[in-house]
Amino acid sequence: MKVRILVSFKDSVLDPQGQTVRNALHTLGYDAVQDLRQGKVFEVELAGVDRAAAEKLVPEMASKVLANPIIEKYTWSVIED
Amino acid sequence: MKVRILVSFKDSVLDPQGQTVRNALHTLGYDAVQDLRQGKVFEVELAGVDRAAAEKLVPEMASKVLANPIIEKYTWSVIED
Amino acid sequence: MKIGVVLFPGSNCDFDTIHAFKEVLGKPTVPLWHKDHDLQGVDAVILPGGFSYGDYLRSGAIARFSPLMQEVREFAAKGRPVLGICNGFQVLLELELLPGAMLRNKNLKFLCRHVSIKVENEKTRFTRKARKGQVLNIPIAHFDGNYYAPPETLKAIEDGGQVAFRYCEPDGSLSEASNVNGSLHSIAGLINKAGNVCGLMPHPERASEKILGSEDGRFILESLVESL
Amino acid sequence: MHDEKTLRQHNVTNEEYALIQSLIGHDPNLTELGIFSAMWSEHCSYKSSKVYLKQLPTRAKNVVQGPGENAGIIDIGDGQVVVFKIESHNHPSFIEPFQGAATGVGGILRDIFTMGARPIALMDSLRFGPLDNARNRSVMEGVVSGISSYGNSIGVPTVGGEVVFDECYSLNPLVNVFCLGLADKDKLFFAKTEDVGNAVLYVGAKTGRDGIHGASMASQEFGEDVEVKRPNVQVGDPFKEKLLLEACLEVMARRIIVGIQDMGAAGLTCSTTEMPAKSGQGVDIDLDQVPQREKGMTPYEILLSESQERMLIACRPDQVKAVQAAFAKWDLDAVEIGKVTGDGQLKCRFHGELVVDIPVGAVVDLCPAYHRPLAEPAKGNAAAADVAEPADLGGAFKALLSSPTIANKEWVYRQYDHMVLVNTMVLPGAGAAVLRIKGSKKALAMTLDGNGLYTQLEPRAGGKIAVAEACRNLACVGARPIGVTNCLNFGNPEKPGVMGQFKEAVEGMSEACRAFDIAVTGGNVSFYNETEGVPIFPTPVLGIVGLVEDTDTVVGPGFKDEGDRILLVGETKDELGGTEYLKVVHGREDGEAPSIDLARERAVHEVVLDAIESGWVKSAHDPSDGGLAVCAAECAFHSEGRLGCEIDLDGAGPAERTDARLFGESQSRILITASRENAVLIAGMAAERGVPASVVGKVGGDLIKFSRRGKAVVEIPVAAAREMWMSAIPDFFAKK
Ligand SMILES: Nc1ncnc2c1ncn2[C@@H]1O[C@H](COP(=O)(O)OP(=O)(O)O)[C@@H](O)[C@H]1O
Ligand SMILES: [Mg+2]
Repeated sequence: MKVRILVSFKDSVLDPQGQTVRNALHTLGYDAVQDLRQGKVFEVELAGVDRAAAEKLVPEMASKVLANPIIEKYTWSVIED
Repeated sequence: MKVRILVSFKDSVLDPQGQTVRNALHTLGYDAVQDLRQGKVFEVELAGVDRAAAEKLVPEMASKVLANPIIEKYTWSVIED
Repeated sequence: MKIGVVLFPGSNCDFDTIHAFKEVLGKPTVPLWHKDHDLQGVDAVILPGGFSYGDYLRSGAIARFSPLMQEVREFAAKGRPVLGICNGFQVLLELELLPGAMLRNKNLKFLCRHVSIKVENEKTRFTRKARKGQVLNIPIAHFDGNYYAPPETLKAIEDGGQVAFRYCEPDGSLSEASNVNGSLHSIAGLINKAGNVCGLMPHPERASEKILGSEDGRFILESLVESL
Repeated sequence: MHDEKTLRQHNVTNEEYALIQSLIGHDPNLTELGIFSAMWSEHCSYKSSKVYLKQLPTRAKNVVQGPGENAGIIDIGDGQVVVFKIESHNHPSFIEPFQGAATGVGGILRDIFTMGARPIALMDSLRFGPLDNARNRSVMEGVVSGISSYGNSIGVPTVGGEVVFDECYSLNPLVNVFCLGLADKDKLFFAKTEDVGNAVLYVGAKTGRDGIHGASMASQEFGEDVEVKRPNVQVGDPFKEKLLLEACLEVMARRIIVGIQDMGAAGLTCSTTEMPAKSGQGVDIDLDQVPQREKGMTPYEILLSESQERMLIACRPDQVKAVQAAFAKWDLDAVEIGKVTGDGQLKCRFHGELVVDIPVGAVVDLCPAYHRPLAEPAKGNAAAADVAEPADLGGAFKALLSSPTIANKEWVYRQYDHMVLVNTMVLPGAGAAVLRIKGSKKALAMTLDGNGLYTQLEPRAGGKIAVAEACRNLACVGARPIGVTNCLNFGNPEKPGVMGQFKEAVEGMSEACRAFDIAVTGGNVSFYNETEGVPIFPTPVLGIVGLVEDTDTVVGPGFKDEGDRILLVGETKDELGGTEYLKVVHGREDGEAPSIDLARERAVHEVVLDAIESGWVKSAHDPSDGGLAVCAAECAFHSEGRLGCEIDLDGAGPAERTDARLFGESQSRILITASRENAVLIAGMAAERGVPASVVGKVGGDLIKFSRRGKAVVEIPVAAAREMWMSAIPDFFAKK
C-alpha cells in the first residue's frame, strides 16, 4: 500500500522559502497568489501492511523521523491500497 | 480558493534524498518501507479565481516556476473552494 | 586525558577538529566511528561539522539515530562534556540534548564568512578562558543556522543563562545586520541546564591557528581541555 | 547496416561508420554503434583538437603525469605530489543550472580522487550573460547554488575562481570547475586493469536511464530542440560521493586494488574500454550484474548511462572480499561484474547472450583525428584609439567599480565553504588562493584566468595573456608556477573561423607556457558553445598552480600601512582595445588586444617574487579588468583599515592618454607597496634587470586619488567607492 505524508512548518513558524516563491510568482504577474506555504512530501510504498497497521506505523515514523515536532506538523493519507 | 501542488522528481530521475531517508528508516527497523520518494508541496491560496481559471493558472505556474520540467513532474488538486 | 571526535557518514570537519585538538593543542584525540557502541574511554565527545547523511531530511536528523548516539546520550546524562560544532550542534538539537531547532538562514543561502560572536556566559566549561562579553572572531559555514525555539522555551533558555554565544558587531553590540542568519535573540551557541552539553554554529577549529587568520577559537577549545 | 537517420542520431559520419566496420570486422549492432558514438564524440575523443593540443609543452622535470590520465600530476618535493584538472559543464548547466553545475563538481572531484589523491581545493570559472536579464540571473543563481551545494556537502573548499559577464554568454553560460588534490607520490593510482583474470568491480550509485548520450550532447550545438535533449541532465548526490571518496581512498591506501577509474562521460563504456586498453587487455562483462535503478534497461542504456557517483575498480581475485568489506563499511556495494581477459576485446553479455564484442583499442585509440578547415581569424581594429576621453573620469571610474565583471564577488563566494579542511591562508577575493600544506613550511597557490574578449579580438594574444595573467596572479602572492591545466571553450569546430581561433589560441598558450618553463598536464576542450549558430567568444581558461616555499613570505593584495610607497613594476601604454573600460564607458567591444612581451612579463614576475622573498613587499596586486585605477582601489578595499592612496599617473609609462593610464589594461604590470627604504631597494633591483619600476604614490588617507600633471582627475572616498563595488552584484538580485 502507498501512503503520502505531508510535512510543513507550523503556522507559528515563518516560512521564508514559501515567501520567496510567492514573491517570484508576483514578479511574474501571478497576482492571484495570496499566500503560499512550502513543505515536504514523502510518498512511501509499504509492504505487508494493512490499514490498521498503517494507522499505527505512519504516525510513528512521521513524528519520530520525518518531521521535527518543534517546528513542523504533518498530515498523511493512503493513496493506494 | 486553496490548491495543493505536489512536485517530485520524475520516476527515471535519481532521488538521493528519498533513498537516504528510506535507508535510515530501514536502519531503525521500519522494514515495511519498500520505497520512498521525497518531493515538495506548495499550498497556495488564490484570490478571485474560480475552478475554470485555476485549471489554466495552476498548471502554468507549476510548470514555469514551481517545478523544473526537465527533471520534475507535478500534480495538483483543489483543497478548499 | 583523551578527546573523541565522532565520524558520521558525511561529516567533513571531523579531521579539522582532530587536527585542532591533536596537532594545535597537543591533546590525545581519537576518531569515534558512528556504527560502534564504544566511546573508547574518552573524557569529552565532540560532534563535528559537515553534512551527516547529506543533511538530506533535515540537518542532523538522521545522524541522531546512529548507534553510537546511545552511548553519547548516556555519557551526557552522566554530566560528561559533549560539544557540537555546526552540524554537531544540529545533531544535539535533534537529539534533544539541547532545546530548539534550526531553520534556513534568513537570506536562504549558504553562508561562509568570519563573524563576531560575544561570550554571553563565561562561567561554563566551554567558555571559562574568555571574559564575559568578550568578542571572538570565528568563521561560520552553514545553510541552516537560523535558531528557533518557541517563546516559552526561549524564555527558559534566557532565564537559565543557557545562551553561550550571540552574533554581534565587532564592538559587541547587537544589530540586525550582525545577526547574520536571523537566529532568535542572535543565538549562536547554547548550553544545557546542567552545563555539560554545548552547541555552537561557528567553527572554533577553523580559528585556532594564526596562519588561518584568527586564533579566537582556542578560547573555546582550550576552555574545554582545561576543564577535563 | 544502419540507416542514415540512425547514423545522424549518433553523430557518426559515413566515413567513420566505414572505419568502424573495418576495425571491428562486422556491422556494429545498435549497442556497439552507441559505444562508438559516445567514445568517438568530440567530447571524449578530442578528434578536432588533438592535432593542436599536441603542440602544448607537456614535459618538465616536475611532471609525474601529463595528459592522458584522469588528471595531471606534479611533484612538489618531499615525497608529495599535486593532482589537478579542470572540466567544463557548460551545456548541462544551461539546461538545468543547479544540477548541471553540481554534477560538474562531482565529476571533477572523481577525476582527482581516482588517482589516489585527496581533493583539497576547488575553483570555478563562470561566464554569464548580463545581470539585467532575469533569465541570466536565474542561471547564475542556480549554477552558484549547485556548485555550493555539492562542494560544501562533500567538504572540499571552493577557494577561488572568476565570474565574467558578457552578452555572448547569455544563451551559453560557461561553467568550468577545477579541482586539486594532494597525494603521496608512492600512493598514486591509475586507470588500468593489469593482468588477465583480475576481477572488475562496480561501486557506487546504481545505473539509471539518466544522461544517456551526455557526451554527444556536449558535442553538438544547441538548436531549437534544446527541450528534447533535456532528460540528459542528472541529479547529483554529494553524500554518496563523499562515501565513495572515503571508501576509494581507503582501498587505495591499503593497496587492495590494482586500478580504478570513474564513470564520467560515456559512463560504463568509457571505463570498461579505457582501463583494459591501458593494460593491453580486454574485459568480459555481465551486464545483468550491473546494479540498476530502473527495470527493463537495455544493454545500450546500461552501457551509455551517465549516472553519477560510480567507479570501476580492477583488483586481483584474492582481493575481492577485502574490497567488498571496505566498501560495506561505508554502506556501499562493490559488485563483481566481469573479468579481465587476454583477447583485447570488450565483451558484454546480457541475459546470457553476447551483445557487444569489439576491440577496446579501436574504441579508445583509433578515432580519426581531423585537420578541420581553418580560416584566419579576423584581426581587431586599431580603432579604439579614436574614442574621446570622457570629461568625467571620476564617473567612468564609478561605472567600472559597479560593473559586475569588476565588482566584488562576495555574493558568489560567501555561498561556498572556502575554509573547510583548515588550509586556506589567502581567502577568495585575492588574485590567487593560497593553501598551506600541513606539516611543512610550503604552501600551494592556484588561480583560474582567461579573457574571452581578448581572444575574440586576437586569439594568439588571448592565449598568451591568459597564461601570463595567471602566472602574474601567482607572483602577486609570492608563488612560482609549477603546472598548468586548461579548459578551452570554443564554438563549433566544423566552422573554419572557430577552428582558426582555436589553433591560434593554443599556439599562444604554448608559447607562453614555454616562456615560463611550465608544462601543461591536462585539460579539457569544450566545443559547440553556440546557440542557434551564434558562438561565444573563444574563451580559454587557464588553471595554474604555484608553489610557495615558505608560508611566512605570502603577501596579499591589501594595503598595509599609512605612508608606504606604491610602486608600479612594468609600464602603461596607450592600450584600450578589448578593455572593460571601452565596453562599460563607451559601449564598444573592439580594438586590438593589449600587446604582450613574454620575456618582459617573466622579468616583471621575477622582480616581484625576489622582492617578496626578500621580505620587502607589503602588498601586491595586478592591474587587469579596469586597469591601474581599479587595481589600486581593490588594494584599498582589501586593506584592514580601509586605507586610501594617492597616485600620480605621470610616472607610469609612455601612455599619452589619461584614460589609458587609469583604465587601460596593459600587460606585465604589478602594483606593490613597500616601506620608503625598501621601495628604493626594489626600484634599484628592477633597474639592474632592465625592468621599469617607479614609485607612483603613497598609501594613506581615506581617499582614492589619482592625479595627472599636478591636477586631481579622480578623487573619491574609499568608503563610498567600496560601497559601489560591494553592492553592484547583490543589488541585481535584490531588485527582483
Ligand atoms: N586543453 C587541453 N590541454 C591539454 N590536455 C588536454 C586538453 N584537453 C584535454 N586534454 C587531455 O586529453 C586527455 C583526454 O582524455 P579523456 O580521459 O578523454 O578526457 P576527459 O577525462 O576530460 O574526458 C586528458 O588527459 C586531458 O587532460
Ligand atoms: Mg575523466
